[in-house]
Parts: sequence; C-alpha cells; structure tokens
Amino acid sequence: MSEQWQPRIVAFFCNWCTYTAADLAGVSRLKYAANTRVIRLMCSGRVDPQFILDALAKGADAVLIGGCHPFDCHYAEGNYKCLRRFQLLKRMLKDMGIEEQRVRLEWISAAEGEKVKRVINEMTETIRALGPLGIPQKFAAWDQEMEAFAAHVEAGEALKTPCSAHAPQQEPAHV
Amino acid sequence: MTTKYSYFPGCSLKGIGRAYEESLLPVFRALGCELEELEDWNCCGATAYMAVDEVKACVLASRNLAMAEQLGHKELLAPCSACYLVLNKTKHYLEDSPAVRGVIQKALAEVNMTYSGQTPVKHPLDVMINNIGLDEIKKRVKRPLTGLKVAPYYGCQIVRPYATFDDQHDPVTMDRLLEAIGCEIVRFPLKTRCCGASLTGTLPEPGLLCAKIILAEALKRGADVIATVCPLCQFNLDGYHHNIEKKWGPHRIPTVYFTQLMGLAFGLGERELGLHRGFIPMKPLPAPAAAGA
Amino acid sequence: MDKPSKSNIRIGFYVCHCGSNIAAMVDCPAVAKYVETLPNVVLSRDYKYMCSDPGQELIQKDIAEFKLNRVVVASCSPLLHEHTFRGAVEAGGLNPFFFQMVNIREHDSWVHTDKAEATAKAKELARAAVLRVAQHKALEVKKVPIHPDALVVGGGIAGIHAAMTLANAGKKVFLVEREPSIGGHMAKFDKTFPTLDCAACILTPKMSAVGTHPNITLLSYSEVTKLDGYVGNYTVTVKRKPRYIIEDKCTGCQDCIVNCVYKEPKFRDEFNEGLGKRKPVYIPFPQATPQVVAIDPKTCLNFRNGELTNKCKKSCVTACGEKQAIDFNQQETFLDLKVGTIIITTGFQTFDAKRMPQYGYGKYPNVYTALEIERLVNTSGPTGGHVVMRDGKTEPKSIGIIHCVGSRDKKTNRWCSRVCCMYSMKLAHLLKEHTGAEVYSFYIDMRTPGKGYEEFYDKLLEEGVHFIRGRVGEVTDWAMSKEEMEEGKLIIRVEDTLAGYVRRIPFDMVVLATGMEAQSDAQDVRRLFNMSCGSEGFFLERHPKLAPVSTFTEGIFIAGACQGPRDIPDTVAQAGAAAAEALALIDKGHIEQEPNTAYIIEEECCGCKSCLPLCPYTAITFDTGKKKAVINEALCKGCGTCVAACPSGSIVQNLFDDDEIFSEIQGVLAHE
Amino acid sequence: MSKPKVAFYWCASCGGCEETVVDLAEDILGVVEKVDIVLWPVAMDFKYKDIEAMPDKSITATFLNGAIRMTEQEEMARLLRRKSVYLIAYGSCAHLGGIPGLANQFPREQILKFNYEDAPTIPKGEQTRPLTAFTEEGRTTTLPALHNVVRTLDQVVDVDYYVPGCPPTPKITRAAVDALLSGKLPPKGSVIAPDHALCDECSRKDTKPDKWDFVEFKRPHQKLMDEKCFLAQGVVCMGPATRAGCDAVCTEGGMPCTGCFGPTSRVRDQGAKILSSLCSNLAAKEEDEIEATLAGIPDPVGTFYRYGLAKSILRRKINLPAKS
Repeated sequence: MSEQWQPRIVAFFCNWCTYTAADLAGVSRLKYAANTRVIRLMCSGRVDPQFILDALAKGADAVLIGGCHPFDCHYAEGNYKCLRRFQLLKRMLKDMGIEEQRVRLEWISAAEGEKVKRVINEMTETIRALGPLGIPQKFAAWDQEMEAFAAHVEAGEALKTPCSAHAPQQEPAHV
Repeated sequence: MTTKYSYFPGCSLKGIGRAYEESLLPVFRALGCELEELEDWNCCGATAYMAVDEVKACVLASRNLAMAEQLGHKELLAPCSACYLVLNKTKHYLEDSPAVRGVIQKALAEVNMTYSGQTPVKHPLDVMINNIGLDEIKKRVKRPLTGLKVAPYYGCQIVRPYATFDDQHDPVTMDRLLEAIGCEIVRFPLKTRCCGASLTGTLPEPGLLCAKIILAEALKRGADVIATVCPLCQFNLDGYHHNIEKKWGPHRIPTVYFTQLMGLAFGLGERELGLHRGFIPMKPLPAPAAAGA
Repeated sequence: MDKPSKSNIRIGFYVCHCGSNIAAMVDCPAVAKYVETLPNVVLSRDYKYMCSDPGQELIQKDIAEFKLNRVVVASCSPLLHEHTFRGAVEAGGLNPFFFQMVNIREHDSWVHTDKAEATAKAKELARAAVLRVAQHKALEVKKVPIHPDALVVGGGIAGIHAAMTLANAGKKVFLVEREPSIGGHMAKFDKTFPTLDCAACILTPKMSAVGTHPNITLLSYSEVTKLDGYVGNYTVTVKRKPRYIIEDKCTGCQDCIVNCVYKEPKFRDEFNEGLGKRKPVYIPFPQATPQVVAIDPKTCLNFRNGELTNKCKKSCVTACGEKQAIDFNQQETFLDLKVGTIIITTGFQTFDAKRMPQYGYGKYPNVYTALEIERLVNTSGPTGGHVVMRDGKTEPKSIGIIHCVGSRDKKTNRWCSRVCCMYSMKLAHLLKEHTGAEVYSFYIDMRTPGKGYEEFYDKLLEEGVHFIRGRVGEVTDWAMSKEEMEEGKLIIRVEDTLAGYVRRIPFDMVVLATGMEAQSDAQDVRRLFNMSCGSEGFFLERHPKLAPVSTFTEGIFIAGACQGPRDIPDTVAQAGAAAAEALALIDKGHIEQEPNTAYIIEEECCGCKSCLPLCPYTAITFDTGKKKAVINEALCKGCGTCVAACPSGSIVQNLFDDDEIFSEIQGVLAHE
Repeated sequence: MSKPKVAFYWCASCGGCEETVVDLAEDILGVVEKVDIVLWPVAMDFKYKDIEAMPDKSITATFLNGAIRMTEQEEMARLLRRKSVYLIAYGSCAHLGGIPGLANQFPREQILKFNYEDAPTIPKGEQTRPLTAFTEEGRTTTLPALHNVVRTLDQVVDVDYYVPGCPPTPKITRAAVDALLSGKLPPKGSVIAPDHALCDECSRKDTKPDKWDFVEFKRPHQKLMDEKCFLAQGVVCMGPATRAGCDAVCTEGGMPCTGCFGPTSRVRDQGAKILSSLCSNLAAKEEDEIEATLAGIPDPVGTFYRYGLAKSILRRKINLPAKS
C-alpha cells in the first residue's frame, strides 16, 4: 500500500453495552476513523489476556476493550474482572516494551454512541502518533539471524570459519 | 498557615477601580491568603482588543496565563470581571480550538514561554466560598454589618457565557457571602442586568438608562447600598449620578465592592478600604449592638 | 494464493447491499470477489437485500446445490438479523450455528466516509468471520418453559392497561405500585387533549376494574427490591411498605379520617402538588384504588420521626371500631413472586422548574407549574376547580404560559417532551374557560402532530389565545414603568421573533410547561431489572423501530413514558404492545435460549477452584468427590468470565470458544 | 536386529537435565542395555564429525536439552535433526526457553557488557570481552557467537516430542523412554506429561478455599508459609496454570510451583492465563486498591514467564531500550 500507514486496532466489545453503542453510532450516522476491527464478546469478562497478546503479536498496533460501566455489568461483575486483569497486563506489557497507550479499557454504555466515536478517534490518533508496533515484522527481523546462519551451515562452512564470519548481525536499533 | 495565589490585577484595579484592590488585598490577608502579583503582567485583552481581533486578545491573555503557570501557585486570581472572562475564554479556546491554540503557542514560543493549561483562573467570590468557606469568613467578622440592606449586583461577565461557580441567571455566591457578614440582602431581580458597560462612554443615553434602572430598582427595594464585583459596573453605577439626576432626578445610592463591605465587617478602616473614593458616600453604619463591655 | 482446503468445510459467503445503505460506502462485489479466494470458501455472492425472502431462499438453495455446510452473511448488526439468518440456515438443513454474521453496516458503511477504507474493513471483517465459522460446532438450542404469570411494575395508565390486557387474556398478573393508589400522573389531570374528555371519567373505571379483576393481584404501596432468575423463570422480591392499615379489613369508609385528632387537614397534599392539605390519615384522592386509607408516619402524632411513640389518642382506631383495620405495629414485609415475564411502566417525572431560576418558580408565588394548574382547574382539586392565585382569593386576569421549560435546551434537557405544546393549549383553553383571563402562550415551535391536534390549535387561535413565538428570557417582578401597568405584576421578557423585537408583558399568573424526564431513580430500576438507559435517562428499547417495547433482557418489556416522553394514546398503545409481546412469550410456553453457555471438561480440570468465586449465578460448583469444578448449564448465562480466567484452559464457552475467537483475531489481522 | 541408536545433547542449559538421566539410577542400566548411545558429550567422548558421518535418520531418538542461544547450538540442533528419526526437546529450556529465555528481556549487548564489564565481581581494569577467534601458529580457533534471541528448540527445528520439567523427573523421563522403546508413541508434537494442571496431584489441594478474594500477594521469601495451598496464603503459585506430571515435588517440598512444566495443550500463553486467573480473583474493585494488591507482584514477567518467556506469545521484549 502506497498510502499513509494506518494503525490497526482490534477491539473487544461487550455485546450488551459497547457493541450496542457502536451499533447506535451507526444508526446515528456518526463518523469515525475506520481503523478499528470489532470482535464481539458477551462480556468484557470474557476478554482473555491471551487474546490481547495474540492480537498484538499478529499485527495489531493497539487493542481496545469496551465494557459496561461499573455496577452496570449485564452479568453483575464481569467488567471488574476485566479491569483487574487489565491493570496487571498493562504493567506487564510495559515491562515487555509495549507502550501503555496501546491497550485501552473504556466503559461505554449502550447509550454512548458518541463515546464510541470519541474513543476510537482518540485512540486512532494516539496510535498514529506512536507509530506501528509491527510485532510480526519484528519476529521476522529477529529470525533473520537464523536464516543467515543456516545459509552458512548449508555451505558447510559454519564451524570451519571464524565465528565473526557468521556471527549474528548486531540488532537493528529499536525505536 | 497562608495559602498563596497568583494575582492578576489588570488595569482597572490600578486605576478607576483601585478601591477594589485596596479592599481586596487586606481582606484576603485577613483570611490568611497571600496574593502574589504577576511580575510584568500585561493587558488582559479585554474590550478594545477583544472587539477588534479575538485571537490577538487571547494571545495577550495567554502571556499572563503563562506567567501565572510559571509562578507556580495553584490558582490565578482575577478580580476584575473583564479580566476574569478574557482569561477564562482564552483557556477555553486553548482547549477547544486547535487553530487558536496553534497561534497562541507560536506567539508564546517567540518569547520563550509556554502554557500547558494547568493553572485555573479563579474569581475572588469563587475562592472565598469554595476554597475558604463561609465558616472561616464568619470567624473573622469583628463588626457584623447587621441592619445594612444590600442589593447584590453581579453584572454580566462572571456568569456569562461561562457559569463555572454560580448560576447564570440567579447567582447567589455574593448573597451568601454578605449574609455571612451580617448584611440583609434585598431581593434584587436585576443581579445580572447590564450596567451600561462601555456604552456610557460612546452612546451615553442608552448607557445611562441601564445604570439608572439598576439604581432605581435598588432604591425602590429599600437597599442602603449596592454591592458589586466589577470595576466597570462600579464605575457606571457610581460615576454618573450627576448626568442621571439631570435627566431622571436624583438616584443617590452608593455602589461599593463586596470586598469593601467585608473589610468593614473585618474591622478595617474606611479609608484603608478606599471607601472615600466613591462619589456617593456610604451612610454611617448602624450602631453596633452594644457588646458585653 | 493457493486455497488450502484440507478439510471438508464448505463455506458460502453472502454480502448484502442493503439497498444503498451498505453498497454506497462498501464495494460489495469487490468484497465478494475477495472472499472467494479465502480457504474453504466455495461460493461468494453479493445481493441487494439478504434479509428479504429471496435473499434467504438464495441461502437455502445454495446450501442444497453447493453442499454448503457453513454460511457467513455480511450485512447489518447481528443484534438485528442474526436470528433471521440462523433461521434461513436451519431451513436449508444445516445446524443454525454453522453461521456467522459480519456487521458491515452499523460498524462500517454508516460510520465511515472513505469507500476504499470501508471496503478494506469489510474484507477484513469478512475474513475473520470466514476463519471463525470454520471452527463452529453444531449446537442445540435449549428450551426453557415459561412461567405463565406476569409482573407489571408501575400503576399509571401504562401499567393499568398492560395489566388489564394480560388479565383479560386469562393470565395472572401482579401489579406493583409504589404509591398508596394506582393512577399515576393521569389521575391528576383534569381533561385530556385534544378531545377534552374528563381524565377521571376515562381512567377511574379502568382503575376499579384493576382493583376487582380476579386475575390481577394489586400490590399498592409496594416496591420491587430484587430480581433473580432469567426469562420465563423470574423470582421477584416485593417490599410491601407499612401503610398501618390492614388492606383486607379497610372498607374505605373514611371514618378514621373524619375522626383524626387533627380537625383540619394540615399537611402537604402530594396528590394536589401541595396546593391542598391532607391529614396524617388519608386517602390520596376520592377514586383511589385500592379504596383503602393510609397513615403517614411522618405526620401522624402516634409516630415521631417514623417511630411508633403511642402519644396519640388514637381516635381513628376508635372510629374504625370493630373493623379493626388500623394496625400501628405493621412492619415492612417482603413477598417473593414467581413470574415469567415483566413489564416495566414506571413512568416519568416532570422537570423541576426551580432548575431554571430565571422563570422565578419558587421565588414568585404566582408562578405555577402545569401540573399545579391541572389540579387547580380540576373540580375535585383543592379549590374545587375555582382558579385563584396563591392568596386563595384573587382570580388572575392575565395568564402567560411558557412552553418548553427545561426542554429543548442544552443546559437542561435537550429533547422535546412531545406533550407540552398540546397540554399547554389544553390548559390555555381551560384557564380561559374558568377565568375569562387573557391568555398568552409563549412557544418556540408549535408541535401538534397527532390526530386532531392541529385542529385543536386552530380552535385555540379562534378562541383568542395569544400565541407569541419566542423563548422567554425571564420572569421578573421588576416593573420598568407605571405607564405600562407593570407594578405588582409578573413581567415576562421575551423576544417576539415574528414581530422582531423584545417585549415585556405583565401577567397576574405565569404557568411553566415543564417537560418530562426520567424518574430520578430510573438508574436503580434499570440496574434492578438489568436494563439500559439512554443518555437522556429513559429506559433503552432493544431497537427503536423493530423492538420498541423489548429490552436487552429477554422477557422484560417497557411501555409508556419510562421509555421516553409520550402522550396518553401512545402510552396506551405501547402498553398494549408490551402486553402482546409478553403474551406471545407466555403462550409459546417456552423460550429458546442462546446456547452460549460454558462447560468444564472433566478430565482436564485440575480442581484449582479459580473459577468458583467468579460466577455471579453460582453456576459453578465443586464436586467434592471428584475434586473438580462443574458448571450447571441451566444456571450459566454465558458471560465467559470463567473461561477467560481458567488457568489451564479447561472451560469452554459454546459460540465463543478460544479457537473461534483466535480465528477471528487472525482474520482481522492477517495481511493480504 | 541392531539396538536403536540414541543421542543426548545439551545446549543453553545448566546441566540439570543431564543429571536426570543419571538419576534414572539403576534404571539407566536397563536403558543402556537396550540402546546404543551414539552421542553423550557429558559422559562420553564423541566428535562432531562422527555424527556428521552418520547417514540421515540413523539415530532413532535424540534427547536435546537446553535453549538455542548460540550458533554452535543451532548448528548441532540442525545436524541432530537431520540424523534423527525422533527429536525430543528435553527439559524446560528446550521446551520453553527456560531460565535462559529470560534473557529475552534484554539486548545482547547489554548482557555481554554486564557480564564482562560491569558485573561487581569483575575487578576494575580487568574488563575484557572474549575473542571470537584466536590464531596461533597458523591455526585459528573460533568461539561460537551469541544470537540476539534465545529460542526454544522448536523455534529452530522441527520437534517430535517434548519432555517437560526443570529438570524432567526420572519418572517422566522413564515414561518417555518406555514409550519410545515400546513404539507406543502419542501423536507428534505431544508433551509427554498429563494434560491437566498441577493442583490435581498437589497434596495441598484440599486446603483450597472456595473463594479467593486476594487482598495481597507475597513472594515466598516474604512469608512464613504453612501446609496450606500457597494461593490461599497469598503466595503466587503457578500450579493451576502448569502441567502436572512432576508429582508436585516443589509444593511437597514447601515451595510454590514456578511453572517449569509449561502450560496445558489448551493454553497458548501460560503467563497470560495465570495472570487472568489471579487477577480475576482479587477482592478490590477500585483502581487504586487493585493497584495496591497487585503491587505484591513486582515483576510479573519474571514471575509468570520464569520458564516460558521464549515460548510466550510475545517471545521477547518488543521495544528494547536504546543502548545505555
């Protein structure tokens, strides 16, 4: 694609509130950035931290979770469970070198179509400013050192030449 | 324990409204607050500037805001209604309009200044009611102004278009404040009606009519004095009696700053509070109820 | 790209144009063409209206012809048409859950402005569904029997009508009302627009019918405090507040009221909006249903601060005599009801006029709210229908009615309350009729859509009511000049936008046409019944057009002004609709439950108990013999919280299992 | 019929896995009788060229332990893969990256700099980096180079089976060998251990409460622990998220499980799952209270991915800090 880079945001929306709010935004013909892909779950409590990691690892630049406001969970307290996991996950992601703006949890009720628009627009802008996360590309870049080395082995010269000849490249500077 | 506020006097408080500053400073001192005047403040941007070029007016205001932020106290006090409004309006524009924000940031950058939007601009009424509290104020009262009938007059700019600390149509903070120092508040429906503003200087006839309406209604409702928060209101209501009398007969009622009344209640002297500067003098206060000794 | 199709999965994909709703912003043929290249897709079509009969038949025909075993439809929100398409897939001979829906209307074409971006998004969402549907399993819909009894919450005209409809169809109904009598706002009205029927004449027969209907259990002075269970099987806890009268023993003779130690009524009469007085023992209004008195512990001498003190002579008890209907020791009691369906008709409250201080309500005595005027013109009202001002004697000679008080205003309520124009005109007519005063009506726009409504407006114009178009700036007692006869009057300042200048008009009486807003405790009620509220605070319907009386909780319906401002005819129509929806459920005998429940794979569970406390429905228990957790699928509501939390991945949620969701993630992200 | 040929090799590991083979004790004799050991550098002397000379697929099974950290390890892994019918990732490091995998939180340069220059044990003035090649008398000796990323065996070559554990217990090793010798092999890619979590075989299981409501977390050294379930005492135990099969040796010995057997087959990311489980069961509902409780887990990566970082979904710190 020759155009400007577009952030890719995967969103997990609770069926009862945020998903419905996004429907409302549609019915109200609100306009917002086209960067979010929504995956519908029955409750923000269903958001397994694995989903968030998996989405990031598969190329999402950010993940948005939309749940019901405190006290308003359709299933009593699923949103609290989501919040607790989210808080530790956020810290862990920071330790893993992922900016905290890349995961966001918002309480959006079924009536808040406007908020869906605002949050998605805000997040798109934030991530656009932050730039790509690009984990799949990083995986590929990391594994280049192996491919380069495998080529040496294929040529049958790996252990016969000084290691400097087949030493892995210094890592490209990280952003 | 003193609380420090940044203080933006604006031109009025150094000129026609100097009685406001003269009463404001000692009253705040008595309440344990220190006002630190911005060094090298400039025009707030009101009136002429605002009328000709709003963005330039905001640039002027933002320089003051930037200085206040640099000074580092939590809040900036702007007693003059015009200053209060322009400074707040600028803050709103900074938050809401990326275009204006861009111009302002560029202008500030040229003089190596920045403003992040942190320091809120507060009106003395807001600070007294919401930061200091009526209980504290009551404690400082040495001479309650019992029996003094006051018409509370707020003018337009501290409640319009933004009504951050009081009701837009029926503000009551000054009522509560003056009640706390013993005054009797007359019900005054013209609290926020126009005082004539700068019309008195350019189109005197409608301007004076505005002032006269307020004076007449205050007299009709039996007020001894009109209390105001705005230098321009005070000027219009107090300064044109002569012209008003020529046209509509005498409408003699003093118009004073609420801080002057507070000063009196705190036991400060009339001269000290700039009360001698008004054209219509206040009548002597009703004799204080004979205290114990 | 080579199409790997190692499996025997055969997916049919359909993208809907929805007329131009989708097609205008998403290149549907391009989406269909792209999806054709995805794994396991054997057929990919675009079609004008997928939800239409031909659209559904197309799916069925293709299933047979192309041996499809999975179907994906990209169209509108699944909340709207998932059922429709599942039905079509089932009719085609497949398990209905071999279906996945893609929302490219509400979440795409309607909210984006760049066709290339919207099309790209549609492709990615479609790819996610295609990958997901390959993981789908056949599931069975569970049928749960429905308890035939119904509950109606709120005894206004909506609740009364809904309860009567259900009861007349032979269903047992519990009607819960928190006030001592049913009737709601309508009972306070004098006449109804535009026909000017007497409100009491049309309402009170319905009220007494409710009171005597063998199928209706009326629980007045009661509130719902707890809701358990699920559609078809709700358990409702109702708090019965002590009215200090044994309902069954009270005959409504009112001897107790006559003999109360307070010889004259002394306390604020709620029913008359405080314009009248009542005694501590009272009946709210003559036609109250049930015809049972109530004792207000806040004003009764026998109580202090609501506590029984026995300081009174108890003349009421003496007067009641052998009937022994008075019981000062009555306590709150709680009642558990089993019902299958619930209709919420909790109504509205009027805007508090004090929130607009510029209109002087509460400051100037002769500024009234419309509801006060309803009582004032009412023959059974506090003045017997004699319109006098607060001094109790002077008749107003001039009256100004201000429309849109609290309505259509960013600072208060943004919405139009729909009824104020009409009721303001009704009151203008009645006030003119009662007093002969000059009546002015200040409006922004005159809104009269309804049968006979515009004609009513014409009639008022002929009657000589003055209509001034302009939003009133203020009501003041500040008189500008003696010449204008302003002294001692209330002056309305308004910009007359048709004449083009600002006017000051003096009045004796000002009436504020306050708008309608959600009840102040609507949020509590919403939580209690697991509903949603719109941003304006009214209960949210499932769909504004297609499911206007349903909520997001199955088996709970809403009707009347609790859902939004509306007049009596619309309220009654809606109450009938809600009753019909409930009847449809009850008569079906069972409901089909979405099979999105979770289950634990026994041999995989290690018994760590992490999931046990997470279930709000106590659906997860610990089998102490096997030392493993078990999910009772009948209790599970399918939130999936335990699934996400199971540390060994041993809980599976039907319809939302890990593989399905991971495929969806893969699908929205896989690069082309 | 000749005896099946078996190879043992170690890569980035501590040597503990080799100990386990020895720990089979008298059983090892039985094993040795039934097989030909063709490579076992820790115990016997074989040369690289001997292996290279063998025909492809001539080794029945290679048990390879250790993560792949260096070029030499990678080359051996590739060579043994070629020569073996079954390649078995033996122990946590080969299976999940193990403790060496934690190095994936740092750039290679930072690790080298610390170890050879900044470590407090290195006297000032004696900082030196190992040469990668050394020539003397016309002969060049080379050292293998360090990769930037620590990898599991299966991130480098195709792996047939996994024997988990740090180290694998004798019991689980014997089970793997028996399966191999008997030919009763599970499907390719299997982890040769039960597919449920550890709690099932932990003797503390019965002391689990029905409700957790965690209000604080303590690390093992911060608390005197009794015989109850560690989680019930607020100490993070990876047991619920870790495969069983070790006979709960750690929890029996008074230490909480640290997760060396890795997750069950149904879990893609062991750390995310235990995080989800623990956090879901906090008592707090307000953000700051939640934060306060979670402060008891100061290093979630080190706690939840002690063995599994290289195998986790993210594999490695994504945006490594710029060189300091």
